[in-house]
Amino acid sequence: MVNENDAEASFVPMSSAPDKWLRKEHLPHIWCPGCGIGTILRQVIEQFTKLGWKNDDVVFVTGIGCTGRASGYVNAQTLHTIHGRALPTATGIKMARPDMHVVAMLGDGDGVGIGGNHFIHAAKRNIGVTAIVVNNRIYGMTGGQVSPTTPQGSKSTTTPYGNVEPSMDVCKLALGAGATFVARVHTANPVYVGQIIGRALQHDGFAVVEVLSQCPTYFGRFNGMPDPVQMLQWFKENTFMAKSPEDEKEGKIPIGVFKDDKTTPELSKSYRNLWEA
Amino acid sequence: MAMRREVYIVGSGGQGVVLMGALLAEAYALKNWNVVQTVVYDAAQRGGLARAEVVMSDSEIYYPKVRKADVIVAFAADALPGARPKMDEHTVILADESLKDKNLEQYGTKLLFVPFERWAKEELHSSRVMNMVALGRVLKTLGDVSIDEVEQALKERFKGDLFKLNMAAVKIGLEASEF
Amino acid sequence: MNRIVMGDVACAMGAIDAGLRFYAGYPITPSSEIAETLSEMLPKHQGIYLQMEDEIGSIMAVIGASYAGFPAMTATSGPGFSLMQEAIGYAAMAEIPITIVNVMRAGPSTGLATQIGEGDLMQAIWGTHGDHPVAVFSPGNVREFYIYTQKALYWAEKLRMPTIVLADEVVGHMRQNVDFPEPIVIPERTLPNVPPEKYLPYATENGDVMPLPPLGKGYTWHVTGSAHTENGFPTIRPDKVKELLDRLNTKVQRHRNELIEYETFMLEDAETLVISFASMGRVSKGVVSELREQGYKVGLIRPFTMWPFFKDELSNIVSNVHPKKIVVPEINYGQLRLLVEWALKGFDIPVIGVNLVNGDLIPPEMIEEAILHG
Amino acid sequence: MNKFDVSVDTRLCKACGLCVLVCPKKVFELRDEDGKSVPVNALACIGCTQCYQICPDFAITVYKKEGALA
Repeated sequence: MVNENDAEASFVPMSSAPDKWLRKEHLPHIWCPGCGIGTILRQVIEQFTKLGWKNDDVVFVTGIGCTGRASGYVNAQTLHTIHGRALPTATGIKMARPDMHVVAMLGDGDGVGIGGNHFIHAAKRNIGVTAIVVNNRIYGMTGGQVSPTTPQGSKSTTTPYGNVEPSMDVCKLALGAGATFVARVHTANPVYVGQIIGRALQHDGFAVVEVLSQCPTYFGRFNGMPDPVQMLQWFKENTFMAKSPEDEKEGKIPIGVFKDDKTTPELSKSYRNLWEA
Repeated sequence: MAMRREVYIVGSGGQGVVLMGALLAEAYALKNWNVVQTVVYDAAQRGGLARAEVVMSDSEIYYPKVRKADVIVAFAADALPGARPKMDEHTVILADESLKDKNLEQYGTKLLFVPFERWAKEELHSSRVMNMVALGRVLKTLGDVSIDEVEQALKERFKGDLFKLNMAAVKIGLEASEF
Repeated sequence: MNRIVMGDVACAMGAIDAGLRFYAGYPITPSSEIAETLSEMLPKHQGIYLQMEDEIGSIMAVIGASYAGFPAMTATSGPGFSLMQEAIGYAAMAEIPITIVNVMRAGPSTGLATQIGEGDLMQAIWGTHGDHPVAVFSPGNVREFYIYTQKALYWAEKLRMPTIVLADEVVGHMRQNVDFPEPIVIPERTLPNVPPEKYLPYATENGDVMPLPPLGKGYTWHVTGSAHTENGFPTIRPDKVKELLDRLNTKVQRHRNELIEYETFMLEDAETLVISFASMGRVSKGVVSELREQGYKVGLIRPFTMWPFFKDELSNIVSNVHPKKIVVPEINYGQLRLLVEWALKGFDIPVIGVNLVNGDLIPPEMIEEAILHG
Repeated sequence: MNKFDVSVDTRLCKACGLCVLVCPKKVFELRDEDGKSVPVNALACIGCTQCYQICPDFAITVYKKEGALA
């Protein structure tokens, strides 16, 4: 049935996020076909839009590596820093300007490898930074070497016989170090990724969202899942909703919000109490 | 001719070597002399070697360390061998009496044993202020600074009872007769 | 006002008087008193003190805070300075103003943690990979530590680059009575004279890089340590890369006349010229002064700016004074001497090093010996 | 009349096929020459935005008809 108002009707994009938050002139991005980083970045900017934040009130900080390139595509105050050092940079920014929304997007190498100590101390300080850790379980930018989160037994260009070392659990590390918001999600459910990132962005304190993400080019190809579709399928089949990263179920990976503590004071604000004294 | 005074203080960490040097410098600064204090200490905060060198001059001080000491104060003997190049026949060594068996005579300078620690303990019930007793004794030896000037220097650092205690200790050193 | 101040404390006071708002650091002898003093003073001046987990975290927090509009610095000693090198290169490339104070101690590695050395000169000038610009200032006494901390902060902001203060253990730890001069104040950030959509963060304005806008004023731009064009985004275009790196490397030279400072002392008729920096500069001045009193024709130059090096100025002085030899006392094995030899290439004048690294100042007698018989 | 529309920017699409995986209405097909996604069946779009949410390349836009009576 044709509506008589159709002459004035027009089709508009369902989301204004890309127009508002992407530096479209820099697309296409550098990531491989099927890489999960773009999906996660999409969810981040959707949340910026939902929260109604202004572009110049958001400081988006990255380190080095595949995830490090995310800052170049976000229409905000962006810093592409050096390897592993996004969090101390973000800490300095937040301390100087508590009114800014400071978001750090880290890879697994950036976050808990070379930058592991900064990660621990950002959590310990409860600095008001949202740390989105894109965990693709491999060093992608440098050609597929083992990372701190590569599962034991998995192949990489530097673990040709399978990874001998146990892998690191980003969420347990964050909890142990004192992060006040800790969650794990995966890219096979992008809307849930967005919901949790949205909560993390609004959290007043150090918030960690570990996003399990696919690297079909390296991790997938070396470990029997060269198609991103296979990797997403794997996430669906090998994860379960849990309350704690310690929860166990048939060797699967726990997913969910593990901590949401709103009582611990945030550092950039509590430091300013010294100013009044 | 420019006047230059050089004092070298050696002891262990925790004996107040650095503070003593600082107050000596401050007392001279109140007379409008130029003063420089440098320190050398071990990694250990307590018990390790500590040295303070204080140079005071009525003209500009270029070399900030002691070249030939007018006075060496020794609370411990360990650092003295290293200080030998900074001594000459005019150097007065004021050593705590506890160092009597350390063969300090070998340095061949004017050597005096003074009971810094014992006086501090006996008269003020605080061996901690032995450095202030020594400060008084050094000022007496050098003879440039009046008691009022030391008092002013101490007042800028200490308040209340702490000032009284430290000032009393300095007086013990300043008023000590030769023995 | 005449008061007794420790060098490290004077550095902190200088920074505060210049308008410092942020310090992040990691304790290391002999610089820790700077951190201790600033941890007390900064909150009283609406500023932030952070003790970070290491030196890399410290300098990155400083970069972050400076980017966010707070004049910022850190202080360290040799081992921490080495850790900071990569980030110094980042600040140079990203053109974010920061100041690093290095209170030098002796020897490589842990060396002599509590004693003087002057072996970080080359590292201060050429420490990071890939060839970058810095300005390096070196104080020789407590008053100069106050002054050159301020100058370093000032020039960092003015030229949007890392600047370094190269002090040493004796300068840092000595207490001296001192009369501070009027402070040099860090310039405030102002909005660019173009609207946000026209703003190119790495374009030039009168030959210098555009001013950094304060955050939250509509200007959103990208900062990267990768080679980039005027708009801040990475590029591998050879012409654009060359343009950027040429500009970074010439901006220090373009301001060399304002940056270069040195002191000359009794140069007239000098047959021997002594050139010395940091604490040894001060010691050497004493030796020259004494020898002049004894009738020897000896003069001194004490550089305060170690980079850009006062190459032309030195060469002019030598052309006018005609010294028969040059003596360079320094607590390392000849780093300043190399620069002097480079500056005086073409002059047939022997350059004699006086070098001793044992944790102490080089004794005046050794310098005297080199001047009279070297 | 359909209330939704969907487009793929082939300049941005990298032919990963994730939109094909998530679309409940089989809107997309990967074209033969380069494997890039084409919304061959855009009329079937129900506006669930799953393709948009997952597309890692910012290539997909889902449109809603505005101004028309529901």
